[in-house]
Amino acid sequence: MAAPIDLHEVTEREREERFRTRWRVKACASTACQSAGAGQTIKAIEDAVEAEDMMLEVQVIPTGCMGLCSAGPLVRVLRRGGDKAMYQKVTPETGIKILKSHVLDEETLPEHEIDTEIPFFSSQERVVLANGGVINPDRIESYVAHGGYLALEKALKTMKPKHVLEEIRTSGLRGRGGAGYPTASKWSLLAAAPGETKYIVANGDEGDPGAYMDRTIMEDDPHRLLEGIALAAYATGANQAYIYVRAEYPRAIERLDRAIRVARRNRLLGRKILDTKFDLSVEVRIGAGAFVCGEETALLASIEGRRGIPRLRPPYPTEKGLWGEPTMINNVETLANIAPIINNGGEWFASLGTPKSTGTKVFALAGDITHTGLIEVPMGTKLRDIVEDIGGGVPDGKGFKAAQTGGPSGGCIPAKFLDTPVDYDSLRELGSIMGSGGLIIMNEEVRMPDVAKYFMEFSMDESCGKCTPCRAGTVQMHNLLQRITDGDGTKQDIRDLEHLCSVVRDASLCGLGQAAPNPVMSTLQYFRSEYSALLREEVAHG
Amino acid sequence: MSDTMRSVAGASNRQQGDHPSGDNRFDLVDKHLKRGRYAQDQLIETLHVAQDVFGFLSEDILVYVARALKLPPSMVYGVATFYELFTFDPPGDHSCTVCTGTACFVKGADEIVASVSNTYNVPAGKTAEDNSLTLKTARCLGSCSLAPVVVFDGDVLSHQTSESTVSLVGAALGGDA
Amino acid sequence: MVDRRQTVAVTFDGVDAEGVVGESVLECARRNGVTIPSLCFLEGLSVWGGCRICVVEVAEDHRLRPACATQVVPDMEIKIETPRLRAYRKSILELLFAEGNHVCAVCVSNGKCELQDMAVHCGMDHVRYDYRSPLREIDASHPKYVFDPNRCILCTRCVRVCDEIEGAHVWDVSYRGEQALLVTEMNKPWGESLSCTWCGKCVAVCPTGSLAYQGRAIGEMEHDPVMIKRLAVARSRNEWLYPEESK
Amino acid sequence: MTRARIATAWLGGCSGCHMSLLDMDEWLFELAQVADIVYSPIADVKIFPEDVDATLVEGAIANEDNLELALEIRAKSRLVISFGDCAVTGNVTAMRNPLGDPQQILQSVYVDAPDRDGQIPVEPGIVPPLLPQVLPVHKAIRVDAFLPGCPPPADRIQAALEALLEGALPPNRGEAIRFG
Repeated sequence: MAAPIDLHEVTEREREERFRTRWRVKACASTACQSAGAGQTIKAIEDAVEAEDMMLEVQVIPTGCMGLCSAGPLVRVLRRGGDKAMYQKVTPETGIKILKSHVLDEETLPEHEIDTEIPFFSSQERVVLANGGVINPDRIESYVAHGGYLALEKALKTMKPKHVLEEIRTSGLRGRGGAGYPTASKWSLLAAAPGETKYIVANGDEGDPGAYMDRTIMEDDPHRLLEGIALAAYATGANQAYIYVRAEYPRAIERLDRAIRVARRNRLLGRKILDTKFDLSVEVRIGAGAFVCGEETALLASIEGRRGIPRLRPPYPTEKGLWGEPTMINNVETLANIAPIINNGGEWFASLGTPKSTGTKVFALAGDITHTGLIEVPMGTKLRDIVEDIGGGVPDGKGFKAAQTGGPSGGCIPAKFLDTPVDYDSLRELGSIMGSGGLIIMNEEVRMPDVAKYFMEFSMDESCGKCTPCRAGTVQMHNLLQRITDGDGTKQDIRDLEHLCSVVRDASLCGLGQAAPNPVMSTLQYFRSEYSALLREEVAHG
Repeated sequence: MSDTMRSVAGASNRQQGDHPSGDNRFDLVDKHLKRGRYAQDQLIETLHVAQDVFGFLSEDILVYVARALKLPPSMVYGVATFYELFTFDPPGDHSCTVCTGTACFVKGADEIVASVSNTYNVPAGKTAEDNSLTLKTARCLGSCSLAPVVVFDGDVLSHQTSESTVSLVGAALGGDA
Repeated sequence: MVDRRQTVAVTFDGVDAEGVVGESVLECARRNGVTIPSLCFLEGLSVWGGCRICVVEVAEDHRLRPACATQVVPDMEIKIETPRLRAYRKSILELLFAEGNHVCAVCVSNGKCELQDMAVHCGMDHVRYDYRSPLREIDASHPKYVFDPNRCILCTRCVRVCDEIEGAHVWDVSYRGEQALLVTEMNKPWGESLSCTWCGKCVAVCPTGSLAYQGRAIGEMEHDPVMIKRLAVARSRNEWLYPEESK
Repeated sequence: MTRARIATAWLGGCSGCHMSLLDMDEWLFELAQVADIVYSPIADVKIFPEDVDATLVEGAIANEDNLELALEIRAKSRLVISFGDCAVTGNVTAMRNPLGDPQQILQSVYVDAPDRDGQIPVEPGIVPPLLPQVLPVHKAIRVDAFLPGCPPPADRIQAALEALLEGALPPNRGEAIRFG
């Protein structure tokens, strides 16, 4: 058995490497920037470094997501011990120009530079995404140099499992997957569960359309997730973990597979982790395209190789989960918060956000908004600050109509509630949910009944078919919404729709069905006049 | 019993790289099965591997996997049809996937699907009769900042319009003619 | 059996009843002669909890629970006939009638159908929702039995009985949502199935006319779901009950 | 005392419900004491009259004539009762719905199936065009009460009429609402 990694030595070595060259060019190589051509840009810069014989002067480092995805490819240039500059829409040619301008002329290239003082950057508080745009996701050393695996080392060598759990309890962390269940409560259920075999599952089945924070974490900071899993396993007495990833995220699967191998080689996973008695094996399991598998019990069925069909609870997974053994399911973003909490203490985390919703939340900002991308803000940030400051408002002089949170399980929040703090409880009061963090902005031209129909079609297609209200109820709700948006609906159709909303919400078996009416109910609540305007003139009968 | 199965059952002395089914692509499936120690919970992973290898899941392949994992055929069929990403027909020469996630929807993805579908006479989720094009929709590709997003033959294309996608598809189809 | 276990006091719509720790609300209701409408539940099979007809309210809690899968606890106040639950049951039945092609008038189970009885019990005199009128082919390839998916309500009793009692696992559910459909083997005609043992348990448990004997005319098909309880008791307790004892 | 004005109509159905109506036998005489049958397939009335108290509608809405008459019935009746399964659910009449386009069905029934001289019956003004889908009556017009059954037994029809004559809606509990 090889010796475990020496975190401090690696950190030292990385520091030396960092100061080896005068310039470091960090280029975002995450999926959004890749789609915008980051691959070619990075290659062009690397080639130029070689061609211009700058190898001793410059190192080019591909990194994870820098956040402002709409402006990609993004590139940062850092000078040893000094200035930093950030550039947007960097084509291969621009990339070479930027390189030469900095290295040869000691000057920035203002026409492509982004002001990093704008609220998009300055109003964020990065905990989960701290390494985004900083580390090279393919190198464990890069993660370690930025404090990676120190939390695991600290926990394994200086803390008892119950102390780790206590720290999480102090932090007030709640599940980032949607419902906001207190993480420590879940952990203590698993910790208290009898038996030798216990499982941990990281839920990376990020199915909400519009949300991609979990993918970004898995792709751009895989070791952060692994460290979180290891800490959770240590605290709860589990020795086997699965990461369930959507098949739509091949890059995340590849990165995680590699990260697991590397972590095992460095004795951060596997047998006798860091020479302690703690063993943990981690495996990636792949979904195959089913939104319902984000539901805990459906996810477990899918890991077991079966149809992703939810089952009745109780028994809860922490009593009977995978293969009948106690199992705990945590969302990827939840687990990505664990290492910082152990490093900095639960009280530090609890000081962020609001008393009941502590910490930060990552949002994927998209739709009709100037700056789209991935942002991280303290819980309780006002929706208005996110939309108007960070997001830069609705473009093209159009008005803001609604913000959609929680995807097909969430709702649409109208302009009059823009001053609502974004936290679990406030969103629920407005008839929406936090969800996994998709935040889609809609301008005044969007017809809300169309939005409701869009989400109902989604829920209808994704219903597993097990329970009647969800299987057949979503079909009928979609049918009614189709008739209404076609201009053929009647007042009775609206009444039938509202009744079905309560049947499906109250009588469905799992969260998918129970939440499926939310987009309809919230748009009926806030935009009812848009529905009424679509109704046809009713023929007066008898 | 399919031909594939019969030959598997009858094979006793196999040679390296010479799969008893007569189709060496099954070797890749076998390799995966072996690595997973023929555990039944490997069903979904195995179907992924088989689809990667063959391009789609034919009945023969499903039967092969069912027998290898000792699972009832109806269960394997039930699992394969439950998940969106498994496909049972050979894919077309070109593939066009339009993201219909919320951000793309807000920015008009529906129109893109409709125009590609109408222009090239291929229903969403299907392959054209001449097998030239498969038109698919995706739930969300997680590239919301680039909405609307289209993936054509593996290339992710951002900020698409009906016109741009239709002409792009047209160029590729025309180029083959 | 019962008297050796711990009993608890519960009420059904305000009427006192005695429950046994470990039993479900539905079992408890039946023992006490209280009717809780249900469809997918069948004594002797695992609990599925999919039809949602049996949802009940418990005391002040607004959350609905399926009676088949909720255990009785001391002082449980179970509500069955509230206006909300009546309305919901009716809606769920309407959804079932609307999604298939249930033409009672020409059904082999007419007059002996659990779905039809449930509609009568719950006061469903018409269906408000649009009929979906799916096109589903009848499978009459089996020499002894017929499967008509038009009358299937996806209760999965057949899937469960074939897997859990007979051990053949001929049946499963394919696709999902509205497209969900029962299949035999690799979606081949039932008559070509190699795993079917012709035991007929799936036919015995079907609550509607979806699974029937060949050659039955309108209203001639009688199912025998109680058979499964006898088999399950024989299996688990080595006690062979006679039909009249197992009702 | 004013006499009740009762009507019955026959849309897309087999007229079995009306046969069952006749099965009320001698009670029909009692009915005649207190009510006029102002429109019915068993009475020779060509035009649906005004001011009807209650109309029992047998059959589903299958073609344009059915739809037209249903609308007229609704406009001229205080109460409309869906009479029998075809009116209530579409029933056998609606069994063509899963097959889709009615033209295709006419083609296979009238042209493809016969051994010789197949042709689709066309006679504008006489043969009414089929609707794309057969509808239960309440999907076309507002319906006040439902009397299922295929056909509803005579005693159930009698109970319904007795209730109507007393100014109440027909019973809609228990066996009175059994389909089939």
